[in-house]
Amino acid sequence: MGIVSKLPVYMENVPGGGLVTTRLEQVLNWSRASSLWYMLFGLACCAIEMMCTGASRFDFDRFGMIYRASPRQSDLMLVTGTLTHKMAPRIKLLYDQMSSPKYVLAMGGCATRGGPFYYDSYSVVKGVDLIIPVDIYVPGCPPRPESLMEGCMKLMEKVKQEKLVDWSRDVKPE
Amino acid sequence: MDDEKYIEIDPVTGTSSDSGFPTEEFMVNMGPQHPSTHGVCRLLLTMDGENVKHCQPHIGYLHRAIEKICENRKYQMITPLMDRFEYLMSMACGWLYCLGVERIAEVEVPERGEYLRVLMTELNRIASHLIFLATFGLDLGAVTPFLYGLRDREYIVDLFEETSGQRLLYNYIRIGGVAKDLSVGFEKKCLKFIDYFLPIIDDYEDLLTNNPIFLTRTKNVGVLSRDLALDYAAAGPVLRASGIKWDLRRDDPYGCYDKFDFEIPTGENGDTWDRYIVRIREMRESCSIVRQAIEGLPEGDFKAKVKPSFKPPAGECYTRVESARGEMGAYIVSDGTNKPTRLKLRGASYNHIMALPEICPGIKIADLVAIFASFDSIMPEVDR
Amino acid sequence: MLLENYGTVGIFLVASVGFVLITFFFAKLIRPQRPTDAQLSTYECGEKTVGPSWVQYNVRYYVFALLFVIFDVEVAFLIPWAVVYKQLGLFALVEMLIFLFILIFGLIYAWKKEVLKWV
Amino acid sequence: MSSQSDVVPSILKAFSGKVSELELNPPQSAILVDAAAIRDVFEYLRKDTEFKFDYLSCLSGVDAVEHLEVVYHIFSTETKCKLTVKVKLPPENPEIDSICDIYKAANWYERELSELYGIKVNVHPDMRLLLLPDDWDQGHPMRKGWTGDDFVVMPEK
Repeated sequence: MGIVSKLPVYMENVPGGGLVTTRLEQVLNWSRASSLWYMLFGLACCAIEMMCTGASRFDFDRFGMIYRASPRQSDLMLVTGTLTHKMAPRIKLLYDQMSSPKYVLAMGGCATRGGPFYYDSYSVVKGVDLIIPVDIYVPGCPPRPESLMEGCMKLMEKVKQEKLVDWSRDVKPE
Repeated sequence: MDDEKYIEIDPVTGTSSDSGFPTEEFMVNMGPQHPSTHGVCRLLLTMDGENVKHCQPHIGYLHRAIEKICENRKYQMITPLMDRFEYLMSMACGWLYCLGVERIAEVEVPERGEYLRVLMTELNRIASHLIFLATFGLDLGAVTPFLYGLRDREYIVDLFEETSGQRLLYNYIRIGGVAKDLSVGFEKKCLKFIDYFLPIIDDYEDLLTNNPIFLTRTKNVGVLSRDLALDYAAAGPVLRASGIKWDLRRDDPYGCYDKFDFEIPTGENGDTWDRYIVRIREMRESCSIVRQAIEGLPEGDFKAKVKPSFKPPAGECYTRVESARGEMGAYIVSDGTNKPTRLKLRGASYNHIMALPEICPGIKIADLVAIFASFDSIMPEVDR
Repeated sequence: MLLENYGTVGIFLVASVGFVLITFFFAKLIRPQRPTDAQLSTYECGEKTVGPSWVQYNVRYYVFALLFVIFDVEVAFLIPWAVVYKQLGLFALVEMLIFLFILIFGLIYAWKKEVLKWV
Repeated sequence: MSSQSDVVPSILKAFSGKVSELELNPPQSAILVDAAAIRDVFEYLRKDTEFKFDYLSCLSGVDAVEHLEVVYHIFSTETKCKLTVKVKLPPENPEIDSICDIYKAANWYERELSELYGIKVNVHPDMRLLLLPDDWDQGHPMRKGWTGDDFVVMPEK
């Protein structure tokens, strides 16, 4: 949030300045929430359900969510499937290469807490949140397209309540 | 420089061999996150310009250690895990595992159970070939097959949801038979789908099969010769496209496939187009098998009685099932306790990706995408 | 009379340049600035890059691009001529044909030199 | 069409000392081969015998606590015959010869065998880690008594 994030500080002492910042926040958040481009990133079975959600019957495009192949142009990382130890550093790199504001939706039991592979498996990471910060968890194995869409709607509500300073420069990048 | 030819281009490798410009190679990762690797497979390509000189597959990004997990699970608890072994054809995985356990424990599956298994696996084969059509078209740049394929797959997924309650991982085939009987009116809906679907396959054929762009992109691209296919133990449509008439449903019969008559489509010279056309024809065969299964469905119960404390005698057995991608094998070793001591799973895509470096030298990277898509290999059966 | 026409061209120029600058500046104003060193690394399907990428390509890519530029500029010259060739009469037609002929001769030369052969 | 039943006798005749018949629960034709003779047996199975086993379907390692087993399942596409070939190996530093020049399909299976079971495969063209992460240093996970960090065993109910 280049200069805009400093706006609320100046606007405080201007009478009626708070109104301007909240209006601006709402406009920015509305534009971000209604065009969450997700990164094409299928790990396992949930990727097939994500494909069906992206296809004509359940149609992600109604939410303005188009799949982008590269992390540079995507705002949302849909982690669909089982994360293994060999894939973990790659996911961390991909997450860093996305430009902020960026969000993560962990789809399915495997991405949330290891799912059916929690016990007895030597190579599964028990949850994606051990690697990258996750905003929304969608339960199910694989979750139905409707529950994936409900997860995305919850994410849109979360994006709409963000403040201008949330993404400002002085927050130390982890 | 001889004046007659300005640049002498070596046809095979595409590099200019005259002394003036020796070209250097560079390495590119067609890596884990790539739209056309259908999952997380990494191909480390040594490139010269746009021609691939050498391809080195790296797998293991989806290695979930299913075999280690199954060594600590009771026999009935393994069937849901089996669906995750190959999630596009999970009926066949369940059948593969139950077939092995039934052979070891001599469990007799009733007639209706066998018919339901054939019916559901053939429907699942159509759904899996539709996903192949979708991703194959998308990789070659045609978006319409993607939308058509997934739209028609939703009909089949509704049928599965009715019988097993799940869209993708059904856990429907259990030891001794199937989980539930068909719901009321399932036969009518299934026949209605088949009547709707057969002309739709002709639409797909009009869209792609004789499309000149599609032909130049796929005709004799990535030829897998007969002996190479056999040497790498390729299976299923990839083997049949190379001209070898080998289908487990006919040559190593299991279940009640001998009661159905269907013919096995094969290709001639094993290129990408043959692998595509073999799958399209297989969809038609599966439709006729589904119709025969519905019409000949016998009465009676659908599952043999299996006690919850099920303990098969000590023994071992290797069973093979014809899945959409090829021959799936399960080697089950039991030592009399209620847990298998070893469950080795073999997927067909494992061998297809092993054979990829043999085809790669000299092709363009766009052809590599087409070849990889024509193998229709997905990562769970490679990494297990 | 001539001056006003340049007025519209001027306004059109200012509007187009202004539009480009505003969109960039506005985006720079809004987007968060959180550059991490991983973010600036090259993206290669989630992997770290292997080997140098500043290598000597095959020369045919450059030659093909050069030929494209030549014929693209040729078309750029054709367009204003094509708009008014009716009023210009026969003389302009012959002149343009000569221009086209020279370039087609260049194309045949390149073809015979096998520059266009793409393997 | 040579039937399935006389596959094993012909092999026993050819390799009298080093091969022995195996009885398994669902009756199937299976032979036990000593580790040293594995290459000649497969050379023979692939080329000389009239059954022409040209399809190596599966190669799996089995950890039967007191010894390790390597099990090959080979089939023939012409004569539709099946054969299970087993090799017993000692649990400490097991070793076996690679057959990936006879059957190209065995390449990755042997790599997997060596990383998951610790069975050293000699003369293998490129022995790298296949399924495990590159920085894996916790031994061979498929062995029976193996435990590693964050390896959670399912509690018995």
